[in-house]
Amino acid sequence: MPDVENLLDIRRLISDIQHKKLVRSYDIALRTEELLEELISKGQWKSAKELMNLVKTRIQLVRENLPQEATAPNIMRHTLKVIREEYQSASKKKDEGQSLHELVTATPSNVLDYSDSLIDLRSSIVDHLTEYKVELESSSENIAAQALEHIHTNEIILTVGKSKTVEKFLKRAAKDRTFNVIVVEGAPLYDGHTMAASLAKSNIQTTVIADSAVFAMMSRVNKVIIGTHTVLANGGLRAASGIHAVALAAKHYSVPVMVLSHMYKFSPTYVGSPNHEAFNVCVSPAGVIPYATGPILKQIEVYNPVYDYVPPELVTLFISHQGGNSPSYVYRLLSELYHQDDYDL
Amino acid sequence: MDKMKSKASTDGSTKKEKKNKRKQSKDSQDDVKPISNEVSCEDNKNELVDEKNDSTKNDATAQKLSEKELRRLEWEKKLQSQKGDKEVTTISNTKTTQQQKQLSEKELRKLEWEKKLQEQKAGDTANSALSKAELKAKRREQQEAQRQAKLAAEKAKKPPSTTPTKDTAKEVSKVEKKTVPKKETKKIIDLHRVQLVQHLYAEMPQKQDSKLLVYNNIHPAFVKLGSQYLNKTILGSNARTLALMAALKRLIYDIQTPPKQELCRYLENVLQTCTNFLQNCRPFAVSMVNALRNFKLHSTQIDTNLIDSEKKARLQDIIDVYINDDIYKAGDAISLKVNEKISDGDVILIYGCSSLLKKILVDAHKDGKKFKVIVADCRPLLEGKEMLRRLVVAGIKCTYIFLNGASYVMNSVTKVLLGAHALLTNGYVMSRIGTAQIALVAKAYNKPVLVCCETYKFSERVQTDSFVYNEIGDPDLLSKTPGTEDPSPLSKWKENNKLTPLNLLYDVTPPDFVTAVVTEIAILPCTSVPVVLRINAIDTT
Amino acid sequence: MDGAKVREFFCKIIREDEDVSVGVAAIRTLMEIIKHSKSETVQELETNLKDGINVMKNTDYPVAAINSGCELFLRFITLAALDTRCFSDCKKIMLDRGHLFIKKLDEARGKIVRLASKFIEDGSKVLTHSRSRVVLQTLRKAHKQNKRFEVFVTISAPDNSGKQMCKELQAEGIPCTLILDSAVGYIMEQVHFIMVGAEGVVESGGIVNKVGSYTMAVCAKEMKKPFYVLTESFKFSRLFPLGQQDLPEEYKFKSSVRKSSDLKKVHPLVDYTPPAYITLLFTDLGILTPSAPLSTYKNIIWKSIMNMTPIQDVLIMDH
Amino acid sequence: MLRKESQMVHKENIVQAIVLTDTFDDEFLPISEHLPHALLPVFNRPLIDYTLEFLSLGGIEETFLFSSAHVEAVKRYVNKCIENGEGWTLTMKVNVMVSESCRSFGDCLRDLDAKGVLRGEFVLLEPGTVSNVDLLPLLKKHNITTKSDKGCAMTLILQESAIRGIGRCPHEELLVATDSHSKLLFYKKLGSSKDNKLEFPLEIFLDNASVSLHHNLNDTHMAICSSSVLPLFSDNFDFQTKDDFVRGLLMNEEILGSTVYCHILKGNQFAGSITNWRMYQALSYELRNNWVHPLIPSTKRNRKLKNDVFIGEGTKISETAELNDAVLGDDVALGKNVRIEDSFVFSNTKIGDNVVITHSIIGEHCTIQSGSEITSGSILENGCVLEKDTFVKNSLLVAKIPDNYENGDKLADKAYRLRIFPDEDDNISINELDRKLSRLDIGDFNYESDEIEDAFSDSGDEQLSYTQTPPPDDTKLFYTEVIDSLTRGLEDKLPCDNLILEINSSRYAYNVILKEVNFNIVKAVLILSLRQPETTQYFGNLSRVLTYFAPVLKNYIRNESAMKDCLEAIQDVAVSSESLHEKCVTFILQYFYHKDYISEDAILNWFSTLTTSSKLYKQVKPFTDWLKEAEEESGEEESEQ
Repeated sequence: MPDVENLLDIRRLISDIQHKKLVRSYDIALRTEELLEELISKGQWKSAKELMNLVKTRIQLVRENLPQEATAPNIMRHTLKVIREEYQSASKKKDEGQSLHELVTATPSNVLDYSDSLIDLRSSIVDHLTEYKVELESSSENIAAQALEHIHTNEIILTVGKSKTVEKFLKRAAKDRTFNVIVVEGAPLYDGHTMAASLAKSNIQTTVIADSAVFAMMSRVNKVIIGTHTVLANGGLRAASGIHAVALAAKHYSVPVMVLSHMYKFSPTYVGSPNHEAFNVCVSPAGVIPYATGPILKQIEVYNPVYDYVPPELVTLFISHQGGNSPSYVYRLLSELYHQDDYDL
Repeated sequence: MDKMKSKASTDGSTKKEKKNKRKQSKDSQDDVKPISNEVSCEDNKNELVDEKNDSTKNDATAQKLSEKELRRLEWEKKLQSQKGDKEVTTISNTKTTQQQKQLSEKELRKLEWEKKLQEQKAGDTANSALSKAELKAKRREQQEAQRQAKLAAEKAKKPPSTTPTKDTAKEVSKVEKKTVPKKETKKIIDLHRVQLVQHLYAEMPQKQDSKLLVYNNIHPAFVKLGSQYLNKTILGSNARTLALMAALKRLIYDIQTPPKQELCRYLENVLQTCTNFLQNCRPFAVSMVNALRNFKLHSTQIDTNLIDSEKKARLQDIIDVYINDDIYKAGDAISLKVNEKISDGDVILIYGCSSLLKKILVDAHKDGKKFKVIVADCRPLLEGKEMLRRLVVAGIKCTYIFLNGASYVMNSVTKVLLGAHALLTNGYVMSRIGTAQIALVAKAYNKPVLVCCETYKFSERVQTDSFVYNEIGDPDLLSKTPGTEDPSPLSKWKENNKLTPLNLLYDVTPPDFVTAVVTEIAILPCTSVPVVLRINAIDTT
Repeated sequence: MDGAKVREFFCKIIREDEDVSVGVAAIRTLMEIIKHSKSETVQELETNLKDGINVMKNTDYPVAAINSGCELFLRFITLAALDTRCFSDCKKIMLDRGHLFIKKLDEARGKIVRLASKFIEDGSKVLTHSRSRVVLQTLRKAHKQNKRFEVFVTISAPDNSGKQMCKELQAEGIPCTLILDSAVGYIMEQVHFIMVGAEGVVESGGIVNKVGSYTMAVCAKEMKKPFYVLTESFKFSRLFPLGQQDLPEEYKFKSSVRKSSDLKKVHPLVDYTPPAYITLLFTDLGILTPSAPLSTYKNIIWKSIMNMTPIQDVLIMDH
Repeated sequence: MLRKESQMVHKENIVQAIVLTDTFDDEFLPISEHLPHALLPVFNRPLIDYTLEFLSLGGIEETFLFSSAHVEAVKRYVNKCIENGEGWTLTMKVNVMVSESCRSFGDCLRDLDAKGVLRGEFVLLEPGTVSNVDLLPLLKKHNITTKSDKGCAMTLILQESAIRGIGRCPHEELLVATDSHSKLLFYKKLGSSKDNKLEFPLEIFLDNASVSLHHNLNDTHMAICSSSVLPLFSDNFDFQTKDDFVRGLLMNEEILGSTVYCHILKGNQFAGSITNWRMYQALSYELRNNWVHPLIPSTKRNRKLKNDVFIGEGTKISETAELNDAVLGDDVALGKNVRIEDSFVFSNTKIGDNVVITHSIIGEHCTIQSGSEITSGSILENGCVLEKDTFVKNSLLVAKIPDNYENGDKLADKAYRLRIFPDEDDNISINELDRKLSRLDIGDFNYESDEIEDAFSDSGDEQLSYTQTPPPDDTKLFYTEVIDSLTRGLEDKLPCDNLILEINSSRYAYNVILKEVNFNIVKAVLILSLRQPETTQYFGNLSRVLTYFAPVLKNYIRNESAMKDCLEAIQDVAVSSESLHEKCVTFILQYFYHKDYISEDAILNWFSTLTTSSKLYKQVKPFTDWLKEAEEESGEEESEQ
């Protein structure tokens, strides 16, 4: 790559993620946002077009190195949208949009290619981004704030594994209401244990069950509240492995499944099939069967998938900082968040 | 007699001596034919005595000593040796007293014994054979006394596992840890019960040892069995039933009907206490209940004026027949039926560990079918590992996943085979926790789900959720996380009474997840369980 | 340019050019009409065009496509008319817009193919219905990306267009099996997903397509197989059928048939597949999710009042 | 520029690592002739690349590549990477150090000491280490130990594994003893040494409250070193390898005043080292199966096909090719019906039609003409050319004429056999030992599977056993218990009837059927009595023991069937223990006969069951003959009377 220096920021971000210095999607989001601000305010670009190219190359880079990572690209996609908007408002030009009508009526004169440089573009974009940053920071707060709308007294809520957002959500609710939480331990990470411990600390009656007991317990559960890794364009989820089964069980007992998700988790990607390489990833089998098991390992295959694909019909509600939405509405949110052209980069 | 003497004399053997020795023995046999079997039965019962010292040899050889004296003498010997034994295994006073009690009642029994023998002596050689049999029995009794004492002593020392567990050391330490704060932990446990499952039987590790001690006068085989159930060394309904049957046989073999009592009647009482004891160790599996019922049913049908040994024989083969027909033959039949359904290139998903499934798959493999098996497994029991090993050993190509991975692999699966703990009248399948989930996922990908289950596991019970009847396993199993060095944050759950690990053992699978149930009778939909039950009911009566 | 001419021209296009969809053909014809029309005012022209459209509708080609295509085209014409003063250059504008329009349409298919071919994985089994150009090209593309996959095509009575589809695929060297329409249920178990084209996409997010699609979709739903629809956006039409009966006659029957009295006795050409059965719509505007299942009445009302299905979004943009 | 960046970022206490790039042995012949070990392709990616990525992920900030052979190649590669800005170059500074003079591991460290580039603790890697361990915690741990124990020089990092596990190389069988603070007390590479005897110095157990012995460990060839290590090497010139070093420190701890600790990797952490072809194979396997995740064979470079085949760019697989567990490099050309299993083919190699390659490694730019077969651990050097229908088995091939050339070594004018091990003969059949020690693990599962079999039948829980209770394993346990009690009895002269009681009780504990009981007890007794030192009065001892156990025997051998069991036991012992003294069998038989444990008829019946060919038969024959004629005689005598 010729301009290694320019891409250094993003590559550092990538390596940080790889080095597990950044783990929570929230941190990644903030970090990305800062990175972009940096880029926009300091980076050498003349026109919106150049800037967009800069961002796009970064997105590509992330895609190459971290195919599973969704947050960073989404943030950047959104930024692209911001840039477009700012540009349009700056240069009184309308986006040619998607509809045939506009395609046709568009005359060369008013086609906008983001090429011409505008004076106050930089500052305006930065302003816009800072707003966005505030939005990000307050996001999980806003989500938690809705807790009381969803949790009533003495109900039994089931959650899987560990999610900071869910934790916050439940704890907030626990301030004014008493209810029971069933935590599924979520093998092979068992981060459900940490979750349970912390919930119990803040005085929530917590029960820990193994993944196998989900179906058994589900008949008594009133709500399933989970976090997710990504929300896909069709309203499906890419969530921790095991959640598909949970969602199915919930469906069977028609228990509502609520997914807490920040805006930056909505990504405009579709999946062909759940086993798609790009979609799922198998990590070290050690979590499932210890290396010391011996010769038998040579003769068996062991899968330790990280994600599950949860089809949209199993999800009842998405709760983002803007409030609740049904899966069928996701495409709408997406078109608000990102620009059509930036969907697949 | 002279035989003995000559033997004593012979060491470096020259042919000459050998010759006349053989001659002597020969004619001795010739002229003392009638007593020959007495001789044999004599040194039978001497087994405890004669090694003691030469003196015993002498009185062994002293032909004319009456049986009675002999026995008394032997009895003293036994007492001595037992005392010796007592000293060897140093045990708490309670134990010794208990043992004494055993001994005393043993003495009683002995007396009955001798009476009986008297009568038999009166009888001709025909029942001397019988007396022999009973002598054997008696001997065994005595040894049990030993063993029970031993066993009790062991209990006193290290609580569970009369069977060698891999790390008794750890066990011990664990228990010691627990036994110290026994009182309050117990309280906490109660506090810690999830309301939903308050009513269920919960296994409490810290009570294990005490449990085994409250009962005495249980046949050792059952004591052992109990502990094996308790610490889950015997797991899975088939194995549990088989073990129970084995113990029962043992019991029948050893049992001594007190005078003016009918064997079956007496046996029933004894059995009752034993089963109570077992129940206390761990609730019965449906299969066990059925098996016992069957046994009782048939035992009542034995005509009462047979002599005990024959009754015993009858009882024994009631059990054998049952084991053979309802378990093994059934297994074979099922295996055949399923194998018709397994074809080359199949990918078969199974869950946990089931002897029946193992058998089926191995058979299929032997038939040269080319198929892959995916073993799904889940904490805390991780039975799947066992299954995996067995299949791999059998040379079947396997894949191993956790339950969470089920959705990931399900796409590639062609059939799902499941074992069952019991099949309920309303068509629900009761099985190891997690089975329902597998079935659920399979349904979602609409893959055929076959539940393999012998009809002797069918139950009249009706159940629609997993709470009404279930068991709760040791919660500590959940708080242990494998692999990681640092203890899981759960490990201190006892301190925080808001935090409760819940470890259910079974769940029920609704019939609409199950394509069919494979039984030895036929492949049928779950819903036709009651029909089968009817049939069984008819042909058993 | 009189009716006879129009029909003759229209049919000629379709006959000659394999790859042209009926819709495009119709639009071309309209262009032709504009070229040759002697009319002096926009109104006249429009009437001409309308006549032309009717003529085409009365040919035996699927009306759905013709309809939506022309509808769209006309709309632009009128728009064009607004922002010009003298008729001559208005006509000119119309023409070059027309060309641009057609160009876009041709590109559209390429876009769809690009999107859809990603969804065909190595070793997958695809089921398709009748003959659709987009599907055909998508499969071709995937084959070129040397993915190994297998295709099942329904013979799709009455016109047996499936046969041709099958031929074309085999020509490409794609392993392909022709199956009976009635065998859909049988085959469904083993296929991984379904890919069909569409003659028209309606506001609800459902599609109008060769009869049998509905059966297939329902079957797919039951067996939990994804049902993908590939279609250009010019096939979107302002129509909200509530069921099969609600479909306009002209969609369902050839004009010739329509004239003959009793329609009960006649087999329909198309059926309507509600959005609930469609997994994804691949269009040149990107991948769309058909709206949430329109199972409940309330839902329908809400949707139709607020124009909120993805399809409607697009359409609204256009008006 | 980049370098500067990374320097700027961290000024203080940089975490350093040393990577040696040369194995100072000929393990990797003949490939190592031309290809530096560091650049050995693993899934078409140089080995060193994995190592460096691991280091950067592990939190290392500065790495010294220390190489003495093929220096240029390594340098070139590293610089290339830095230019392309590979992932690891960001957070880690890499400098290549050269010293042609070094001839051993020890030399390198001495040289390093001289150069004095290292400050404080550092991580030391022998060549070819691949891992996913997070090093920082380990460094911290080491740090803490140094606080408590000033002398702590090194923390060895060992991987928990299993006997006969995948990545367990028989050449590197390791046995370690540690105390409760995981301080190393004893360290021995069993290697391929045949002797299965091992002696621990007694003081280990005398001096320490608790000692834990590990035999289930793999050496990862990683170590965390205090600054004192390098001086130690400089001071002691006899330290050639790390093992020397460790052994040296252990032996004269008080002199050098420094100690070694070890850390055992468990759970998700994995580490292994490619020290020979076998480990190369094993680690490829582990990489493929994500054991080293996040380090995985890059999908960019490889295409993964079904049944675990990886192929590089530009490699075409014809439909007829039959591939299994194979890794093919870039631009490999395959002919028709080629079969490749468990093998590695490096880049730009041409393989003709109907070629079979199993358990072998083919270097770059080789040409294998149609019909050839290459099997069982053969390794071809770069640029070898095999003529049509050549058959190669378990041998190393080089392109040029080797020094120790003997005629018959020539296969083609660009393929010669290379002899390293004198004992090596090409057309020997691969027997068990060779299989264990061959360069590549020549797959052979059955022995493992039965190993597993008893692995869990030993475990003694009859859970779910479909077999009749009592299951076989119980009798086994019973047997062992009997042995125990008898030995105890023998040692502290317990009265036999106690023994009998014990035996009986254990009999019921495992409720064993009578037959088994007799059989096992007799067997036990015999085994015990045969455990006598091979001295002159062997038989004396034997009979003494037997007489001691007489009561026991007498108690159990009571009727015909029992005698039969007894005899079977004898037979069993006789057959199983080869060491059994020639005359023993006859002796025992006689003894038993005279003591009238077993009757004459029983013996004869039993004897008739023996297969006439068997060794046992021959041994027993004379005795039985003698019996027979005795019989006759007695018969005569009677007639006389």
